[in-house]
Amino acid sequence: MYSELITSINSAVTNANATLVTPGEGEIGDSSVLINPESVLEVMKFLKPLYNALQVISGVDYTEYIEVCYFLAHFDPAAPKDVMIKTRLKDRVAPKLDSICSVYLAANWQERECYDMFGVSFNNHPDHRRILCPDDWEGWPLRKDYKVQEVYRGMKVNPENKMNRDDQLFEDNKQKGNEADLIAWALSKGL
Amino acid sequence: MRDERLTFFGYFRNIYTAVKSSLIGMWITFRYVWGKKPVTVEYPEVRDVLPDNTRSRLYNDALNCISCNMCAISCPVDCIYISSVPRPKDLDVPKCDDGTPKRQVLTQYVIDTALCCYCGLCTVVCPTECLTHTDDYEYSQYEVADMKYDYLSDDLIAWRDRLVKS
Amino acid sequence: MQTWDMDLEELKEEETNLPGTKLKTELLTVNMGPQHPATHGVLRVEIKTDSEIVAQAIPHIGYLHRCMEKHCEAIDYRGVIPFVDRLDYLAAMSQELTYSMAVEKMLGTEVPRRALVIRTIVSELQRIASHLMAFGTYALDLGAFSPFLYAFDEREKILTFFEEISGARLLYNYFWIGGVWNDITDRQLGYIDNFLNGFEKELVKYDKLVSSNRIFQERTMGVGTLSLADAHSFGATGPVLRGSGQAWDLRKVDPYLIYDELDFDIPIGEGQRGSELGDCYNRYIVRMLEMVESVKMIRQSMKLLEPGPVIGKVSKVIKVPKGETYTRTECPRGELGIHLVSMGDKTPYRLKVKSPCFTHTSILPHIAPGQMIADFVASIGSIDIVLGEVDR
Amino acid sequence: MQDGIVLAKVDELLSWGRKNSLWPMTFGLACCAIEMMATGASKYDLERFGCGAFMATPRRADLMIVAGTVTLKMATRVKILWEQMPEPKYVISMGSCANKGGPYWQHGYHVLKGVDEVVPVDVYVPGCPPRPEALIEGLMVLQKKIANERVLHEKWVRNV
Repeated sequence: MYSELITSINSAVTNANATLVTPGEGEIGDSSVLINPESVLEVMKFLKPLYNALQVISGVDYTEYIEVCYFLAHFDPAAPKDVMIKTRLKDRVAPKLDSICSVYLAANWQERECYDMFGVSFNNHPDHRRILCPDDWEGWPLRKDYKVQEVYRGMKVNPENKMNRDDQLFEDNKQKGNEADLIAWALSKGL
Repeated sequence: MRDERLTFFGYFRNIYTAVKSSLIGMWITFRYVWGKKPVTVEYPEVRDVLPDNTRSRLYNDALNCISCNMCAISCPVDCIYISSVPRPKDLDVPKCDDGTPKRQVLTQYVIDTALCCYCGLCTVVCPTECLTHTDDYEYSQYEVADMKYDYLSDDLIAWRDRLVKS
Repeated sequence: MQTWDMDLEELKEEETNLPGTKLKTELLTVNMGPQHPATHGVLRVEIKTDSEIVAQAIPHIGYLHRCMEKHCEAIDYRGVIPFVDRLDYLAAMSQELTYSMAVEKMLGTEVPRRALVIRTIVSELQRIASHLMAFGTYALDLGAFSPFLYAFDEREKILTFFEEISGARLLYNYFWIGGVWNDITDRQLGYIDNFLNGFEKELVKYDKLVSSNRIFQERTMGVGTLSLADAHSFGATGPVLRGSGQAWDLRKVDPYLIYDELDFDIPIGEGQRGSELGDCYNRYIVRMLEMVESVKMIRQSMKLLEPGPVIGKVSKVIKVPKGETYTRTECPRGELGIHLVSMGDKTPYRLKVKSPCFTHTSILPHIAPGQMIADFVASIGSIDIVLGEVDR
Repeated sequence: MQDGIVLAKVDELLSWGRKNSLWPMTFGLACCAIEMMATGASKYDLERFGCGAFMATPRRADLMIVAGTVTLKMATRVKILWEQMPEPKYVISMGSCANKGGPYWQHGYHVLKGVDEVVPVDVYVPGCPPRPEALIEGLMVLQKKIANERVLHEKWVRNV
């Protein structure tokens, strides 16, 4: 489906390493184009005339690597088309990518969101801050190994008295008497 | 903000169109004085008739519950807490209204209404249809702890006669 | 300035030279929001003003970040629907539609014909309800109170219908994976028909009351102009893109549901009534014209309604095969996309929501410079954002 | 000073005045705010209870209706807004999210688990979102609470 696109990317951008990712056996869904993380900026510059809009940058944490997906679309009713460009970052400690703000204006906020949620930092980003979480937030929330901080500015994130334990009341009941008493109590109510 | 050179007549034409179109709008609003039926529902005295499938306060008819845990599993916010013990073998197994045997003794059925998102997924999966949404929405509380309903307490079992639709 | 805001303390005052003079001026920082009646929720905009003119506007979002994407990774596929509802709470049905379409695409579920038609009717009604809200609050932002009351009056009629079919007034959980929850009865169809007849007259009234009002036109025409190239580059969709003059509508371009059988036009901004292409008035008028088209579509699809089942065959425990998909639909505020990654579990591995409002909010810093603050309010209102969707 | 019949009657008058002119603050956070607006609009008309004058600033408001999810980023602002309101002030927590975190209590790393963590709440209105009638009922419950307040008694008799 994207074979022509892949050949043209590979011929236009050296070292792009564009390959097709298709759903394997027993899998389902859309296919996409995987590229080398170092050449994101050049590929996007090449794709800009073909696809005039960047829809979304979405990160996925696959535990071994973090995948960043770019959804490009061409907003032209005569020839609508779209493509999913992916890149994989092996480094989980300080993943880095080139910012594509200079190519697509939409990338500014999308990249900030990706940084906020996954900790992927973008080189040459004009406004590299967190966007959804507060600036002094700790951790990258959408990573799979995320542990929420306990206190934020004096407010408990998960206060003990608000967290329901599903057997809490049952335990309270149990303390009142043994199991036989509990059954007798329940039976007396006609249960 | 429109950048136009205003002529002498254009200035007055602007005023004229502004006044005219505003007067049209005022006339539309003025016509509401008569001939229109008031839409306000005077709530405490008059109430809207709610449809049958309205999703408000949950009620579990504990006497018909077979402790199957389906509602607790399907609840997307985990606000239903059930515990039960197997019924002792020397006792005979009672049945629900629709004939399903109750093999477990229900010892706890608690819903934290302060967390409930009223999505209705729990009432759909209930096999004996003992868990229902009532059309009662008036239960504001002074304390948040009062919103945790223990459906085995005496006063809530007494609701049965009032709330369960036959 | 009040010093209580933590983020502002760190900002340094910028000094600029006015062109052509030797006088030194300082930009004044005005903080708008998070509690502000005209920001449609909890948007905070930090505005650097040169007297009354906005020099720079920096939106700060995240005051309603409810961690919905994190939640979805822990809930089964059916349980996600109530959470998707709460994204864009003004158009909950449209959000459900996108999500259930994404899951159905992965599962390969066949949705019955009657369910498709009902979905079309309901999502178009939802579009009307959402645009009515946009219309009412926009007029309220610009100082007219009565359109707000009229719009809510009509909106309540739609909500009454939604409540009858789904049981809730605002967040419905009505579109299920594989179909819809309840069927529509003939009496309810008659109710919609009745409503549409009255609503067409109301639309004429809104046109007289607001759209052709000279004061309203002066407040919106030529304000917040967004060129088509910028709209593309920002990835703008929906009424914002169409207001800039391009007839891009997924219902026409990539038809889903039964839109390919319906006859409708795509209203675009053409500089109506002497406005400038891509300004607030165009975006507003696109919404008003879309309501007319929606009325047409609902009338046509009601004729296509045939008896049949409303929910397809879906297994009791939904397990989506491994893979990923990106599904998008045309929501009232623009294109909503859902990137769903599944690892073959009962829960989604990752659910990313591409919200149109997030994209549109990022346009604000671009169109703000050079406006009056009062016009900036008009700009915020015209892109019609819902903060629940911006922050997710 | 003794608690006499005159003081009791003056107290009644004061709380009658207070309960019938509660001015809420325009403070919408999320989904519940839409239902709050619907309550103020034509069909339900909050003005019938003397409560329809939505004030844009906390300094003129008596009542804060916390309508929607309070996130940690917003919580500091909620507290500041509440502090800016003049006495007597009342808080209605509207909807599940403001009551106890609502659907987001479990994995909501950025959601405050109930607005009562930062401000004292007088009435909790259940629902997600509550129907407009439920909000009006919550308001009437609050009015009942205010009617039982002994303003001068609290001030002069108990503190002496």
